[in-house]
Amino acid sequence: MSTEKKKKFLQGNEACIEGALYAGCRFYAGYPITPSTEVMELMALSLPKVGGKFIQMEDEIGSICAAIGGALAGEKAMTGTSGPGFSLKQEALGWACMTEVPLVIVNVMRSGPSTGYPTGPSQSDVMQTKWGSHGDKPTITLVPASVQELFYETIRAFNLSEKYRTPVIVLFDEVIGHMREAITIPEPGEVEVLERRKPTCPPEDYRPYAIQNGEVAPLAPFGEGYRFHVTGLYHAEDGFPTANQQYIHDTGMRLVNKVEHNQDDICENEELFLDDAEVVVFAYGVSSKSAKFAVKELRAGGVKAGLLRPKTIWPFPSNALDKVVAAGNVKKIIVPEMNLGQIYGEVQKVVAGRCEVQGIFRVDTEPIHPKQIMSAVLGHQVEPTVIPDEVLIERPMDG
Amino acid sequence: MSTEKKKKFLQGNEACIEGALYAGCRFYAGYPITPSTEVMELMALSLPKVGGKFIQMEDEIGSICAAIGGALAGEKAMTGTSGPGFSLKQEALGWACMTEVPLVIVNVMRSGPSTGYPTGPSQSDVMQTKWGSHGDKPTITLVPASVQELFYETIRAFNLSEKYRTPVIVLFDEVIGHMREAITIPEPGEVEVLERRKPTCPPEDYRPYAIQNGEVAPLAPFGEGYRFHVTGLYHAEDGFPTANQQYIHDTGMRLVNKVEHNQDDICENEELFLDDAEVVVFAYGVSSKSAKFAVKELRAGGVKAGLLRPKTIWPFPSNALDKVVAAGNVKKIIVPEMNLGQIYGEVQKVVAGRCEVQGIFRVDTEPIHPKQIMSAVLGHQVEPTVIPDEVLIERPMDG
Amino acid sequence: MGEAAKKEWRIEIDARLCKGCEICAHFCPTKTLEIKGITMSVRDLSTCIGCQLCDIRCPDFAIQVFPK
Amino acid sequence: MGEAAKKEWRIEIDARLCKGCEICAHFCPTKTLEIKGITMSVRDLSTCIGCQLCDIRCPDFAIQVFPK
Amino acid sequence: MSSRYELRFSGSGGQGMILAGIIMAEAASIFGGKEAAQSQSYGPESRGGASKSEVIISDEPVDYPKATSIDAMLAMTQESCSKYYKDVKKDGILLIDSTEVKDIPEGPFKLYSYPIIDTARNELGKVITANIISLGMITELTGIVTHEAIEKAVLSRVPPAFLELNKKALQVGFERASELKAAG
Amino acid sequence: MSSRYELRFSGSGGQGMILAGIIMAEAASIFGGKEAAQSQSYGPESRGGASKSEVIISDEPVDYPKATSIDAMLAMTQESCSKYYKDVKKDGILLIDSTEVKDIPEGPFKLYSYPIIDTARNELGKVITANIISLGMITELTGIVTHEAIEKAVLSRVPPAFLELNKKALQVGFERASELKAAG
Amino acid sequence: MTTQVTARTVPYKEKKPFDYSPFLRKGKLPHIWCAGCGHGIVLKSLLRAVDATGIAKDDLAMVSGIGCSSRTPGYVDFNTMHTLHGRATAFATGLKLAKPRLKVIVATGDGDAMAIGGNHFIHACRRNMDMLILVYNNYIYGMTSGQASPTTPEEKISTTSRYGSIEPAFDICELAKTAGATFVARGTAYHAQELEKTLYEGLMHRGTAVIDILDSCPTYYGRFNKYKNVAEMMDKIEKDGTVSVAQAAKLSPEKLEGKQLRGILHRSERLEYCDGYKNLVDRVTG
Amino acid sequence: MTTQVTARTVPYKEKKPFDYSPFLRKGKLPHIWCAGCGHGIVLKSLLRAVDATGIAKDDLAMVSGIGCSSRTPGYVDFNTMHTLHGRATAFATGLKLAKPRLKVIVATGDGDAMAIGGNHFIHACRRNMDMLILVYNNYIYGMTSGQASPTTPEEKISTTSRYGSIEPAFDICELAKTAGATFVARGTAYHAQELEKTLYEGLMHRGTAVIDILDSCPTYYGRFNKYKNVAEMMDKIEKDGTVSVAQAAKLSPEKLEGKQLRGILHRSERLEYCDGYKNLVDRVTG
Ligand SMILES: Cc1ncc(C[n+]2csc(CCOP(=O)(O)OP(=O)(O)O)c2C)c(N)n1
Ligand SMILES: Cc1ncc(C[n+]2csc(CCOP(=O)(O)OP(=O)(O)O)c2C)c(N)n1
Ligand code: SF4
Ligand code: SF4
Ligand code: SF4
Ligand code: SF4
Ligand code: SF4
Ligand code: SF4
Ligand SMILES: [Mg+2]
Ligand SMILES: [Mg+2]
Repeated sequence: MSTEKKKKFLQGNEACIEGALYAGCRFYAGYPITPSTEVMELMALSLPKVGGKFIQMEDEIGSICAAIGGALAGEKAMTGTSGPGFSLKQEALGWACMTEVPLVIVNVMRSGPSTGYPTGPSQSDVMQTKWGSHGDKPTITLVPASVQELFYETIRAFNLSEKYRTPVIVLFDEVIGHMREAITIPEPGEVEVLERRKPTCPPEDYRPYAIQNGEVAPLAPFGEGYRFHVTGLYHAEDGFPTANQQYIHDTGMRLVNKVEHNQDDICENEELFLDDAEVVVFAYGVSSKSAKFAVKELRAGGVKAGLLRPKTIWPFPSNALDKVVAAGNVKKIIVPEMNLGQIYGEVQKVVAGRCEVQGIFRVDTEPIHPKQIMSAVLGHQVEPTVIPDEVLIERPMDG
Repeated sequence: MSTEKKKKFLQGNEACIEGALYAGCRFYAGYPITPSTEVMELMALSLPKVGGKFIQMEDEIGSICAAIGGALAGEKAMTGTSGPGFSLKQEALGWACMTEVPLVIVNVMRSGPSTGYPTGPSQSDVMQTKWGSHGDKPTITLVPASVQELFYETIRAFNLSEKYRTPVIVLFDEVIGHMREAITIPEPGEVEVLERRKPTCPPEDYRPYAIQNGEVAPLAPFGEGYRFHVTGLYHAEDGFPTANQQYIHDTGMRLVNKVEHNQDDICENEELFLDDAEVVVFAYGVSSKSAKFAVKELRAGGVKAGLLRPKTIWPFPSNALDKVVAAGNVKKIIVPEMNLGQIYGEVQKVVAGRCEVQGIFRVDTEPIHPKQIMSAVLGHQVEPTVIPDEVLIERPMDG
Repeated sequence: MGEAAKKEWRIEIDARLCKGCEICAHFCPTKTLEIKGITMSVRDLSTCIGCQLCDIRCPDFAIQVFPK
Repeated sequence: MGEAAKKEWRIEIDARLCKGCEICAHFCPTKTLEIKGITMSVRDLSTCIGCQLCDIRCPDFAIQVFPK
Repeated sequence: MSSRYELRFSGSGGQGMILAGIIMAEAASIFGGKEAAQSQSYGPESRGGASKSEVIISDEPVDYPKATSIDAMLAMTQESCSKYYKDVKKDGILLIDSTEVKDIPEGPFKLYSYPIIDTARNELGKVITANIISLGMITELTGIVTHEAIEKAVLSRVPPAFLELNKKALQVGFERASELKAAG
Repeated sequence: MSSRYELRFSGSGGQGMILAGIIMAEAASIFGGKEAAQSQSYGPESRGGASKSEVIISDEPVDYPKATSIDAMLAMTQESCSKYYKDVKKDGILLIDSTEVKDIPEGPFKLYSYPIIDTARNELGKVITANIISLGMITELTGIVTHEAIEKAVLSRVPPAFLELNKKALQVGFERASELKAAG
Repeated sequence: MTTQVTARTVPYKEKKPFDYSPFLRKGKLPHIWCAGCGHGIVLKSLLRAVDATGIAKDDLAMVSGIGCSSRTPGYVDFNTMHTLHGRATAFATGLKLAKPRLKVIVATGDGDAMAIGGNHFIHACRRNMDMLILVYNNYIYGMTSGQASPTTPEEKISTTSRYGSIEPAFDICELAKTAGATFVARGTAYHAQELEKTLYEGLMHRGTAVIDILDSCPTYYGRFNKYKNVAEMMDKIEKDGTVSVAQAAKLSPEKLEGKQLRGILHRSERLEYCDGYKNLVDRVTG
Repeated sequence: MTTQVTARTVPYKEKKPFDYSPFLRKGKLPHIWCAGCGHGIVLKSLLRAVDATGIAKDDLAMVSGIGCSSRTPGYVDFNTMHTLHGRATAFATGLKLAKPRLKVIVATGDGDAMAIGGNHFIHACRRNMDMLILVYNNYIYGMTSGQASPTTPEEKISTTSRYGSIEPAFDICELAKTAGATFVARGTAYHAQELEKTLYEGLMHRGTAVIDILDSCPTYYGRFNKYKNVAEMMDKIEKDGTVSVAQAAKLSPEKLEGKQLRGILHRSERLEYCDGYKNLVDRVTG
């Protein structure tokens, strides 16, 4: 009975919000856009019920700025969007990275570039999550691949954003966002939730950007006795602008390295049949679902296929991938993506010629078919594909 | 006398505009931002004199949109900005890629992320020019490294944008933008200028997105008898939105490939001492200036150093680089950048383990010193560096 | 003024375009139109006064009224 | 109202902060202030009437007038 | 893979095909103790167009949520039938609305044909119940979920005022399908 | 590299150091038949702060526009002098304003010291001409451009009304520098 | 060349029935709008008004943003651009400045123009560049399935104001006027013939013209807010909820309470931007 | 918890001389502004007004965008944020909604608020969220060295209007009022004491308050437009170019020609946004 109660049959977008609420998110500012709209709509419904704050802003830029404002007031804050809106949020995303504000940003990927095909799934904003804003900035991006995982990974996104004092992006595609599965919502306390670290020192000693034990200082909420300054300019430990090149260097390096140097803490991966795999599929999000299906089928047929599925795409899980390659039995790595080879390039960097890397790219809004992966594993060349008889004729919404 | 007349002592930003005017640019829409402001200011001064159109828009988004509007009216159009403004332009940049509108966008790079250090040079928007907008899109980015070259490359940017019907980015750093050199302005006709191809077919036959001889159809200016439709949604050859997966696939692939498959036409490189080089410095923009200095010094000292300097960073000149690596005598490639290794990663992909790749990264707003490169060539490890006694104490403008 | 010869009208409804929203029928002053299934149809042509209000308010280019 | 005892004033100019914009001097009703080099200075303290207009309009927190 | 069971509900926008898929998936997962994943191609047109909703039911968590080889499919319109029937596997089930689908597809599957919409209109007085009737039929034809589970799932999704109507629609579905089965 | 000649003009915002650099570079490149590149660290503060303008002159195109080892440097303020003098190379030239720079740097360079600003104020009646005087001095001390070239460059940059004044300032610069040289 | 488009100088006569086909793109109907969506009514009024002006199709450009309303350009046989959400006026500004000969119509929605596009909107009004901005105002984001917009009335239901909107709505006309538009009007889809005339006036105006057009989204706004059908929405909101400027003059304040004014609400003369730019160029070059 | 900040209820008395130091951040002076820049005068007026309200420093937050004016927060000992160009009100909106107890002051410039930030500005006014928006209006982009802004008067020179601006300027106050601000006022740096009182009123207002503050950029606007010095700018623009609401009542239309009004121009009562949100939550949860 009670187990049944905790089971909910939800859309991915809904599970994301359940996860956010579980993690203590009490502030949402957004602007609707297909296919992320349900994220916002469910927040509009839910937040008032728990006394949280919801606001629809005038645009995506205003949304992320308001969310950051909410975060600086001390709330766990969130904003969500899709491609075009994500492009608009880039400048402010960089500000949050620079000022080290915890924040969770959801991007439900749709087909691009531009307005593209709004209801069609795609995985083509992966590189943008890392490089969309000017300058080198830290990037944590989670790529959950099921409704249940979306729930857990959204919680993890909030935890990571608090731990590293940095925005975290939850990135998934329209298929994951709109598919429905039964998921279990754990009781409060069952899943770890990190709370905002607040300073305990006397206000006059508070240095909001000082490093203590390798971690950036706790972030005091505005209005609670610590009157500090926050700026997107390069700043010293006290938060005030500086022109000192040593500080600029230190801050620039520290921001990126706090993420890059903690890959092993931040990255989580699912591994399947890797022990003796000769062909490994490296796949995330919707494409990993096809991959898993394919790999299992192949194993059933005696083929030594394996799957490495990152749940975290940034920082790029180079250590995990390197381990697989270094083990020596892998002859080929296959990277199926609903884009033109964004993560394929990252895999190439890590592999550095040690084995073959083959990409399967698809941009016709149809998920990669398990058969495409199977045939690649079996050694066939797979061109970027469209399956023309699968023509969608629905009206493209949101364009 | 007449040669003296054509010689002008100009800032990089000014040379850029001289090039644009030479190329026939007659439309500029912008919003000021350090360190690109002179680009805009010189347009405000110059365009009215030649009957061109200049408008200061309400923000960067409006600027690129207005520039695209100008381009669709048939003008060669331009907009310019720096980091934060470039982040804001990403969505519309994607639209221009999708709709295949010729346009030139200047980004004079400053120190990021976020407001960063506005007057400090940097090269940290290189990846953003390719990945800043959502979706896979075509990217042509030129990275001139001197005032004279800025003049020529800006002309080339306009030519490429017409030829490939796509936005072209002229990307340089604050050092190049603000340094002054004497340059020669050629007479009209001396340098090739490509004019906009216009359709010649009867209006009823005009298919603005059809491919003819491998090239996209000419672009009819608005108001000249060809009444067609332009949309950022996936569209068929006639320009109208489509949900046909075959068209979506074809368009998605074609957009990216029209650039990627024409690397040899688009990419230009400067090569120095590559014949027998054992250590090659791969450098662009301001860092290539340090590199050239270093390589010449080293050669003078008998060291077999060489320089490969791309003038075009996107499409990434993988063919040229591959040729250098494939030749076999190169033991190491050094990539000095005023960022944390953006192009270094691209070099890694191409090298694929065939030789060592070493990065020299610097983010303290000081250009990489030739000595840093020399010591890397000579085999020393070079950490991301700051030279603390070179502290700038000027007031950071624009922040 | 007085008894003018009653003008006659022809109503064309394009079934391919009509979405059955019933706006035309609702605002027709003479109740000349009625929905059949999901398509608009003419209930009684003779009542039509040719006021064109149905055309003017039809969002779908689906109905037009011509003099006979 | 008659001959009240003339109040006396002390003018403090912070040379570290004064940028020599001369706003204070321009608007001083009694011309008590004058620029010296690039810093404001008191020409004749006795003329000061303590109106505080110099302080009120100094953009740089550089001048204040106190009762002696 | 063996336990994987694939269903596709197809028709046109407004016929409740997406809801049918959701209810079936809930019947399997919430009330049936199995795993299920439902997905769809959406973007409703006001009229026409083919829309589909797919449900994968399995004993293990569902890896791939889209149909690869369909065990049972419903087609409520000609357009959706022609467009989607090809994925039905050998010996799979294809249920079509006999009034709507005139161009009957051929293939190595079991074809069932029934005037579902007419039944909804005439026997239940509401066209809108057609999707619930078809849920009953698919349940009966496939046996992939129990009557009880599908009933619970339906009832948990409909407003109280329509409980009886929907119960009845489901019942009609069960019956007609078992008659069809019996008929061959 | 041998022909590379590096100059640095330093002082505080508002002293015209950037303009001095530009004029020197123009003298060399536009009027002197050489190649030259000028660059600066900018971001003027209203008061104080050290600013610098660098000019590289060469027979070939200039590869690297920033100073690496300075042939001649001007320092108009104490702050800029202390901050920047270290890059002056062995046997290079350092010209300082003797009124402003009290803490005289030591090094293996040739030091020239002269009250440039005072001269501008007292002899030419305009402090603002100090940068032109110093241009004259640097020209004379280094010989890197001709008197003619620097004069042309100066005159092409100043408004007609100030032609004579600036000519005179330059002349004063030439003279005082040659006296300094003569003095050793 | 700032020569204006050729337009008829005689007042136009209504054509009944009107032949829309010369203005429509062949094969593009049926349009994507839902049954009863008011956007189609607005479009038809616009086409009749365009015909009345006599402006050649080649001289007309239509620029839109993103939204159901912004799909309009796809159907009309002018020079058309379907751009980015909120940015239509910015694109239009560049187009018009580059080619002042074009008569530019911006087709936009309450979300497109007043939410994300608010800044471009007010700046377009400020510049007074010759362009006609039509706001298809259905108080909701139709295309994304019914979220609140800056014109959603207080207490109304949308998917992002589930408990009733707590935000006051913008008065588009007041904002346009204050920002500097030199022609400001309001119409409704219900008053489609009156709207046609207002559109005609707007097209003939030289400078930034804004027309706020009350129009219905039965699919979302109507459904959420319990209107029986679209006809009821039109009756209650567009007919009963508005009064023409002429009628208003005769009504008592109580009678006017809660009603929006229809008709031309503001008209003024001010140098058009492209003309001003031309003067500048003449001054600089001449 | 929508409890308002503790504020003095008695009208304040001027303190002469005023001790600014409790409100300033130690060691941050001299500020970066140029000699004669009006921003410092505005800041000082604000600090005196803040003192008069008695609002605790902990309860005050100041949010700015980017610009010379937007550097203000760095100098004041409140909770301060120096954000992105144009986005100050959006950041402020989130901050205030999350913590309604804070009194939020937005420090922004004519470029920051009215150019790139225009949309956030009008939407903030529409919502009537409790915040005081100070526009340091110097008719120019100071920080980027003198480009035209949406308040640059026509014909004035800037680096992007080299031949004289051809764009009409916004009236910030009119726009704020039309967009929905419930307190709208204008002051000048010249009238620094009057400004202090206006700021005090603005701080005490509950809802969106906008104060347009005429202020000088001698370095660019002054230099380009041939003002001898900053004092002349203040005399001509701020003193001679304005008249107080009280004076205006006594002046003939000719005398008022070309003058801007000073003082509180609009004040109205409307439910504050956070209060409205609290009501909503009470309704949903209670
Ligand atoms: C940058 C961006 N943000 C959001 C969207 C999603 N979107 C598409 S249309 C729309 C609202 C349209 O509303 P309106 O302009 O009123 O048009 P309507 O559909 O009501 O006619 C939104 C939010 C988008 N396409 N792009
Ligand atoms: C996105 C972005 N665009 C442009 C700029 C450059 N910029 C900085 S401040 C500014 C204008 C500031 O003007 P205003 O707000 O009037 O402030 P002032 O300096 O005059 O006080 C501009 C355009 C920027 N920093 N960020
Ligand atoms: S023309 Fe008038 S009377 Fe005739 S059907 Fe249409 S609305 Fe009715
Ligand atoms: S108004 Fe048009 S679409 Fe609607 S029912 Fe009538 S004819 Fe059909
Ligand atoms: S207090 Fe008044 S009189 Fe005295 S110096 Fe200041 S302004 Fe002049
Ligand atoms: S107003 Fe202030 S800064 Fe200006 S001169 Fe006077 S004391 Fe100095
Ligand atoms: S959703 Fe609303 S606005 Fe969009 S087409 Fe349908 S009725 Fe019209
Ligand atoms: S540039 Fe202008 S606005 Fe900026 S500090 Fe200087 S005077 Fe003030
Ligand atoms: Mg709308
Ligand atoms: Mg300003």
